[in-house]
Amino acid sequence: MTSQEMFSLLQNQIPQVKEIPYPQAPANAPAHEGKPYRDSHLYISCPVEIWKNCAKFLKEDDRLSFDFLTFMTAIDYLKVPAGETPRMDVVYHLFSFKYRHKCVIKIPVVRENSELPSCANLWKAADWQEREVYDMFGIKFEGHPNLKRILMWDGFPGWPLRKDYVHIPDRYDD
Amino acid sequence: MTTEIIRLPGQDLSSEEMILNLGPQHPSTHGVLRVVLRMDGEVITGSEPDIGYLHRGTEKLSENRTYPQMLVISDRWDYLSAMSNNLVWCLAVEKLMQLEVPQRGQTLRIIMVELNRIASHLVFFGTYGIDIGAYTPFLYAFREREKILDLFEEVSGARLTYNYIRIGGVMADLPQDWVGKCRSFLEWIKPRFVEYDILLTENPIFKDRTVGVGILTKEKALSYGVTGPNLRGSGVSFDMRKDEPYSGYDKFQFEVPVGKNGDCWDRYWVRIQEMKESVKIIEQALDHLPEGECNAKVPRLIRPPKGEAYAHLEAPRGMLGIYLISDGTEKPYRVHVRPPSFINLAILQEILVGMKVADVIAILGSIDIVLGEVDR
Amino acid sequence: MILPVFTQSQKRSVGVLVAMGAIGSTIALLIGELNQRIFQVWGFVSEFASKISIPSFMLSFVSMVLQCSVLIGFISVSVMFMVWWERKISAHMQSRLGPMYTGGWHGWAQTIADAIKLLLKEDIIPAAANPWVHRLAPVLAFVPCFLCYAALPFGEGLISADLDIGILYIFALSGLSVLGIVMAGWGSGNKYSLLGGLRAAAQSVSYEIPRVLSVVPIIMFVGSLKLTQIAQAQTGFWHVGGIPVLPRWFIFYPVIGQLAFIIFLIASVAETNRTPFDIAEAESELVAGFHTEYSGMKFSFFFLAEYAYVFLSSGMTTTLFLGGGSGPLFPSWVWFLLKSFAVVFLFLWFRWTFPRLRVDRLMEFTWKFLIPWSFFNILAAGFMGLM
Amino acid sequence: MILYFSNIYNVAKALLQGMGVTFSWLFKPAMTVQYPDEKLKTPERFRGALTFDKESCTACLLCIKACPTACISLEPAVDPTTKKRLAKVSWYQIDFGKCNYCRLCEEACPTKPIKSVRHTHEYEWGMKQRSDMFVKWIREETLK
Repeated sequence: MTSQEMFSLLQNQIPQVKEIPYPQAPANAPAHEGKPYRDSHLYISCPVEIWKNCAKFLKEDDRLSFDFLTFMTAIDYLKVPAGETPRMDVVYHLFSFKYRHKCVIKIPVVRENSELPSCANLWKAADWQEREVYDMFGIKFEGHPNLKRILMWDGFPGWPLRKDYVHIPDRYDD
Repeated sequence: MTTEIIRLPGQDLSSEEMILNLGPQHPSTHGVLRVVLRMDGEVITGSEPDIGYLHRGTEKLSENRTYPQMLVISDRWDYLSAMSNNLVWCLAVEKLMQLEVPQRGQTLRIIMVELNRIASHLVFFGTYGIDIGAYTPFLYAFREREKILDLFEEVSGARLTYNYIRIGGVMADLPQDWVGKCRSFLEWIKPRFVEYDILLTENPIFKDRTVGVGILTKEKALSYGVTGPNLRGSGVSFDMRKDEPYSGYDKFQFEVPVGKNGDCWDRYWVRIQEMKESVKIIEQALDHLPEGECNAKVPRLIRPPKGEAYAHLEAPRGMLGIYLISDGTEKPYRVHVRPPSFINLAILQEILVGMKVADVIAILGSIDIVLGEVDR
Repeated sequence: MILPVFTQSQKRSVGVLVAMGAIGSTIALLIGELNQRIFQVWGFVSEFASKISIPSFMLSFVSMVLQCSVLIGFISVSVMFMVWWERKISAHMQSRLGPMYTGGWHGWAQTIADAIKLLLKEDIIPAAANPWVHRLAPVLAFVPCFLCYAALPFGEGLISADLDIGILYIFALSGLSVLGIVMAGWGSGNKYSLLGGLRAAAQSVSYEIPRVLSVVPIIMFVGSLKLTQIAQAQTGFWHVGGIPVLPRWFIFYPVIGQLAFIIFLIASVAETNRTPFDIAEAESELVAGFHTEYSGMKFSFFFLAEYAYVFLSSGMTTTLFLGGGSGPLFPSWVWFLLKSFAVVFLFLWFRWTFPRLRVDRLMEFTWKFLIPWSFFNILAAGFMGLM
Repeated sequence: MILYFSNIYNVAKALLQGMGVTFSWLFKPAMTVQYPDEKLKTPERFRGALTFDKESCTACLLCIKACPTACISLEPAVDPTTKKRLAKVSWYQIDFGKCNYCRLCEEACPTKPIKSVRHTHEYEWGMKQRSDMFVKWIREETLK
């Protein structure tokens, strides 16, 4: 199935999803920046509200059957072009063992007190990775079985991978 | 002959539960892993792995490092197979820069990665022997690994953190008569596999400890995102080298060993077979080593264009991926590592239940984690 | 096939070994039967004592003290040797060299240095431990083992207490030392120790049974529980058509002998808690099992007990199956030591080759395999006796 | 019944084979090296301790930019009369507590034919305390 067909299938079911266009170099970009690159899979943007249904559809539909969560993470966009609000993107990379196709879903969330439905019940792999995202970015996952910090210790101040994280010197600094 | 855990009915027979802290200082947690076990006698009723003791925040560090500098840090993720880490980082950056590596460079990369796979699986073999209680295979495996490290030392100057595979190629071409030394090593290691099979693979005590222990079904493995030998041990033929060939793997003839039951022995057996396949790949690569340059033309200051790339490869422990977002400057905007060990380790909380303490060690060893990669 | 290429130092080592063997055998031949020398010396001493009218009970007391100290000396020296030997054997099996520096030639003084280190180490009693049980456990582990040595014949007449029920005495006392291990496991206040102690208790109790049962055929053939008499019964040769073929050792009895030997050996390995049956200390699972919390001298007592048991089991195997001190040319005590250390080598060889069994499989092995076969062996021995 | 005995036979055979393997290595020479007495030759590309040539350095700061752990620091020499920066180094310091031994500084160094900062084959390299890990090279002219 080509990515176009996949997208139209998805859009029929959930009309709010949008395809993220291939990045283009800005008109007056310096020469050294070259041609922007992105992998050639389907990139979808999905609003938070419908992510639960969307994930369920992606996993359970027979024509898509994304049964393997390659990985998930988040990106903090603190500095954005004028006119946009700072946001964080939660990224899911999906893979289907049946059809061998891939799909990338980005879910923009607000930076403060954001909540996202957990998909640990769909893909068990999301269990620990959502914990990691929570640990590093402070994005909460609704319905997660055991949402607590995984790499940092309980009570660690701040969310380390956010762009505005400031390290407070402690006794471990030399 | 299989053993079943006899569960007797009735509340009066169940004893008080005991919490056992396995690690972070324990001989066989392979580093600083802590597993909190709830036990009824010697039978596990619940387990929770606790990680993060080796967390160094490399993803954050990478936002303040240039692209070549990150290679040095990538060595420290999975320190037993640093070549794979180097390679995956280079693949991601090269994807962004749309670079093509010359044939010789690609072949050299394959030789190094496969040698490192043998070294890494040898460590697995040895430490798994110790986990099960046999000490001698450990020393044998390290003896052979030492020879590989000598080869690496000659080619890159270091024994563990190689920093050999560079963006656009490799650090330098092979030194003189390295090929001969590599060949004599391959001749040395082939009869050793027979000894390994006698010492552990076919040893009845070893089989007794591993066959039918810690069964990971196909469905569970896929749902947990398990990759690498653990997934292949469960009977799924999925190898990035075959399914999505990178760096010219499509030119080589090799087989992907696949287990049947998904128990500890299958996971172990897959790794032993993979070492034999790696020997085959290296032999082919040495036979058809292309002449010419090994490095592509790379600008002095590496500033990949804006965009994002996800590169992954078959590391000894599974699918190692780099998700790289560039904003056009000389430092990456965001780097995410898909660490195979971290994702494979998550199955621990489920497959340990109902096992004995001795099996915990067998299962933990068979998943083959490196804590440097779990915690990054 | 890699042909061994000997370096200069290896050639020297071989030379030293050969020279040591030659010197040792000459000394052994010169000394001859040790018990005769002892009786000569003791006869002289008692004669002298009667001259200066020392009462005879004093004399027997002195003799007792002397025997005890000789046994303790023998145990410590042989344990030190065995530790060093094990380290060398395991090292060479693993393409290493092992200790090489302490004392000069191949690190022969390494265990002495280790023993001194253990003596000087701080003695720690964990806060969670029961101090008295914790302190008493190493003693209880070692003392029964030491008592067992009293009834072990080191050759012709070299036995401090030639009991009529020698075998029974040794089995009974060696079964006691598990008490020390269980106390160590419980008294340490550590969960790993507790698990180790429980495992040891289950294991020792289970393996005691096939161990005793495997000896029953010998007792049936010899008709005595006296160890010296059993050793005596194994002198001489099996004759086929008038030609001596095999020594009359019990291990060469067709089928029954070998079966009993194998069962006895396996049960002995299990009794001494050594790999492949070292589930009680199981380093990779239980950190160090029952002696996790022990350090210094108390730890070394456990260590001493383990190796003393290894030698005791080897000595028992020698006496029961390998003809005790019988052998040509050399005096009997030399033959006893040679055979015993050959069995010790077997113990080491097992340890450095095999993985560890799991607890439940270990139990299954003894109850479902060893015990039925040892019963079968007794049955077969009974039939043989009938015929 | 036959299965039972063949099972016993196979188990015994496999165990004895294993013992054969360990026994066969008993008399083969050891692979280890008695370290302080014998030493292995380090290969050509060995990355040992860093050394610095204070005379040839041009204070171009490329090594500082290349270092991933920021363990190098230097100060360029300044002409005392004109207050102008010279192509010489005043002092140069490497923090070996941070050094990764990765050779990026050596590769970045532009001096020819011998690099100013380079790896030696020195590996017997120990410090008693943290402050010893800062190794400083000072050009004599700046001392005057």
